[in-house]
Amino acid sequence: MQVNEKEFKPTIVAFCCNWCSYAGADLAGTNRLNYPADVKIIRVPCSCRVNPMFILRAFQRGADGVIMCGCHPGDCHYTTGNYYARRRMTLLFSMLDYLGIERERTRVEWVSAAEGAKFAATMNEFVETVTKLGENKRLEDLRCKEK
Amino acid sequence: MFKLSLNNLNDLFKAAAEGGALYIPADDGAGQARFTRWCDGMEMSKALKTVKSAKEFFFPQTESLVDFKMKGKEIEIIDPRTESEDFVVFGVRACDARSFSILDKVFLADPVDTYYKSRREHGTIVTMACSRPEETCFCTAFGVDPTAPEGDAVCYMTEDELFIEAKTEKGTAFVEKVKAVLTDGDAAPVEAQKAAVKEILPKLPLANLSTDSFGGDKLMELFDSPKWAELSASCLGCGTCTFVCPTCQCYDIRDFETGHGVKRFRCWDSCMFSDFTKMAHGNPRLTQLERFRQRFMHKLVYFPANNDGEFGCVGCGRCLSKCPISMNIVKVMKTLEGESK
Amino acid sequence: MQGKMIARAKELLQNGTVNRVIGWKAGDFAYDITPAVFNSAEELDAGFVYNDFCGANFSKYLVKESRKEGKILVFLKPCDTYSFNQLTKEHRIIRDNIYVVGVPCDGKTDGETLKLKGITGITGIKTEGDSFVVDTLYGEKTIAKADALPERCLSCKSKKHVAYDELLGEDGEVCESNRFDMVEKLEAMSSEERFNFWRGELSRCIRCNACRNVCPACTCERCVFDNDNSGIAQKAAADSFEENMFHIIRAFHVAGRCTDCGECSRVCPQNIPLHLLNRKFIKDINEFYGEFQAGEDTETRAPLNIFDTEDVEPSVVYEKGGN
Amino acid sequence: MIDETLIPKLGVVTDIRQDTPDVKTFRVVGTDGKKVFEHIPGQCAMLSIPGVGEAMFSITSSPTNTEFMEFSIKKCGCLTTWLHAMDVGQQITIRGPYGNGFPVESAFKGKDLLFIAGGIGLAPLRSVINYIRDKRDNYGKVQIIYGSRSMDDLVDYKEIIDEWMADDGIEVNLTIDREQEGWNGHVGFVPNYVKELNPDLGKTVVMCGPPIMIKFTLGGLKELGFKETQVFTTMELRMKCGVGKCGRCNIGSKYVCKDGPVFRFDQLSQLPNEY
Repeated sequence: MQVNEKEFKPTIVAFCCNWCSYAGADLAGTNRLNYPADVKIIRVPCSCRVNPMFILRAFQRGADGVIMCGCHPGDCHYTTGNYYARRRMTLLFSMLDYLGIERERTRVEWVSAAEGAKFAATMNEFVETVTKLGENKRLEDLRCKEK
Repeated sequence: MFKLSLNNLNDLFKAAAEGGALYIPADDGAGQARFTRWCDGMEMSKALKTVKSAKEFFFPQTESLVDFKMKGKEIEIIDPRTESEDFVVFGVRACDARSFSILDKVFLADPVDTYYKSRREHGTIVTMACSRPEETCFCTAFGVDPTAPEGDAVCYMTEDELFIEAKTEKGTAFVEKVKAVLTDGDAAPVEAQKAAVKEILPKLPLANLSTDSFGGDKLMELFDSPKWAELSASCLGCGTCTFVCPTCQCYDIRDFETGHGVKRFRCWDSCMFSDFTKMAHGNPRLTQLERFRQRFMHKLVYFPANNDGEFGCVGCGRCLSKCPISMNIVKVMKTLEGESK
Repeated sequence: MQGKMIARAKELLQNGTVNRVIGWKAGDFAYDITPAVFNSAEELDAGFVYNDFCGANFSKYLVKESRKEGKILVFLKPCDTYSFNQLTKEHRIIRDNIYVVGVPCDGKTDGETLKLKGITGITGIKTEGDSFVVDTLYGEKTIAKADALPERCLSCKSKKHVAYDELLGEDGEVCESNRFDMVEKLEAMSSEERFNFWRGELSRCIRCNACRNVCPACTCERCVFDNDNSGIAQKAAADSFEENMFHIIRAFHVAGRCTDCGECSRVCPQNIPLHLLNRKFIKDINEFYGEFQAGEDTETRAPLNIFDTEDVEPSVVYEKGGN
Repeated sequence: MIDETLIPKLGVVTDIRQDTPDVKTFRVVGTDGKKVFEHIPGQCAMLSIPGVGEAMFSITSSPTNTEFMEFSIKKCGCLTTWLHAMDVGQQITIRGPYGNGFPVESAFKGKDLLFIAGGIGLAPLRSVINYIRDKRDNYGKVQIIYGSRSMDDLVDYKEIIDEWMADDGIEVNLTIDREQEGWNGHVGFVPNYVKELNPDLGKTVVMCGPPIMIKFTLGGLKELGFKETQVFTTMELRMKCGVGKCGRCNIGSKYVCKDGPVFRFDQLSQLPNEY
């Protein structure tokens, strides 16, 4: 597959919790705030639902960056879900970094239902960061890439 | 017979790698030997054996069988194979060399496995006689002579020289190819070395291992032995023995959905794994006892039953070194000795 | 020690405290020792050994054994007792059906470690003071015990038994361990160096599942990697991604529960330093959420089962130095 | 003739018939509208939907059918569920034929035959029964004893009533496990029914059904005086390759895919009871 450096557009997977971040994304939409179409949102009931396997699978299937968004700590719809998620993702991202996967490819951001602007800004910034990094090579599955 | 000074081994490799791939046993990052594609300057490992056997050259751990593209109700079938290059595997020991003839009996039996056959045709096997057998070796119990391996060409290594002798057409072609770096050799040092190793062989701790209690005709007595329970009791159910074994050839066929098609691949499987025989409606081998028994019965009874008495083990001793709980075919054979009349 | 253990096991069998003993059984060579259950004094006399090669951790066998009839006697080395506690805490073993005798340990080696040191053709081993005298087919070799020990024993974390019904010999202390040295060294490398390091190590994986099957923390009734729908059930890694995924997920699943017993690295036929993955999690947990040693007791909740509202944010990963 | 054993051919499903609540019969032809390959009764084929799975199924149509092949498949796992959900026109992959098949041209020739089947166990026998019906002169009397859980679970019920029962020299005995409204036939388990019917000892028996039925029916037949050498059955175990190489479908030293699936009971009794 030929990838033209100049035109590289990353694929971003964003796991968004149903109650805050997904609503935040919605708000960004209704407010006509721009963020790249390369961001694929996957709605989850709670950030706590995000299994480390989901993150890895996203990379396997061609994601160049994975971001998880949830309610702000303390505001979880299920009271404590995002606290657990926070510990998990901290450890997982640290491990990915330890294995030499570029740490900028993974990210957690807390976005409330009222923060449409933050959602758009976060995505813009994340896409920019990942674009600079280029294609995900270190955690790719070649079988999913060849056409 | 030709020879070459060990100092010039790199020249030999350089000549052998001309126009194709050459694989030699080399030490990896963890200090263990494995067959590695040679590049200039790579040194041959001094270890007796590689961690994994050489079977993967002909029967790789995973290989693509067929690709599918799906479109609505339609399926397109694509043969993914491309012409493979010729290659040489250098430094194969006698036990591994024998394992190829065992694998041949499975894969080249009708209907021929064309994937395996093509690799067999492309590969030249240059074997290396053993000069320092280890305590885990018991190839002689299965009729392998470590001083005279099979193979397309055979090498013998003395203190400072390497002797090489072609045995087959492919072997002759190999020797022709590297002839420029060789000089004529005399068989005497080789014979002297063979004799020295033959002195060591009877002193090996497993030299007296007997296969008399096993074979295709002992099926039911061995199968029903109550001793399988204690033998399998601490088995972890991992696949280490299977995956390091030169003769284990069971495989699985699986599909991988890539997002733009399906890749059907074949990969090594192990009868020690719990899902090996699992079906939608149940599993005929429910506990580790049955799975454990299957592996050893296959090598010592079922295989000889189907192959004129030839056993499915070559005595390389890899499972002895590598089993996490040190349970292995030798312990099984010793325990079951005398179970069959 | 072996004599004392056999004598004590016989007493406990005799007086009915236990009806069987799980222990180490001698093999064909000095080092190929197999875990086995002994049912009688005769069986103990015939095969029970305890020497420098008895590395196997029996805790996991107790998951099944403690569900059988009667009480079982188990000999546990200090590091094994941590796994034992962890399993007790997780209700994976039935504590009442087990009688634990703690035995001292000065580090256990194995045949493979000796072979890596260049000692091959081993026919017999004697211990003389701080050295092993190894008979080989090619003459006698001497190696200092300290040189013959695997990494997990060289960086022993504790010689103290944290669970037992009785002790044979003296109990030790928690050790000053340098076990995070290598993790720190890796952390100090560049991202690319780390990537290359791990690719080199993990690419050797043959997916034999020995690490998972031996691990006392891996006691799921059904492993996620045995799920056909995962697409990678129990089978060879068909792509480098799958090698990575298996080990990341496995290490993650035991994070906060791994006691660092080192069995995974011991059994790996490809000598992959798997303990470095587990130790990274242990080190991170210590740094982010306070010192924690899994298996130290049977009450404390695992770090991934609790939280603190003031926990560090995941961005801590980018904030630390290096690249 | 098999050239590339592991690379399948394409088949198209041209008809799907709902036989019972959980059994459907699929009609398959090649993309050229002809049969994909020829087979003998009792042989099997590997059917697959790429990405879902591949499994061995017995070919239930008779080789005398020159137009298509049929497979009666019970819904019980991943692949079969998928097959049950698909529509006519779907392409599938198919490879085979595998196995030894029934000795229709040797041991069965000129014999009186007794077929005993339970549930979906009729599927592999249907191929033989129809083969014999088409070559009626080569065989003696035919008796079929077939039982299922209920009336609705009798596979091929229509064909049995309309065609088999109408044939001369074919005696069909049906039974269901429990009383059911609208059922006037026999009620009871197959093993007992066989004993009640007390078939002639000269008959060659072909049996297929769930393991528990096989076990008790075989016992019953022996009590009646049948010898193991008279009784044939067809087996099924987990298979991947179909050609005796992948190593999982063995019973002792015999591979079900290659040495079977048809075995005579005296052959099976020489093998471990691991199935």
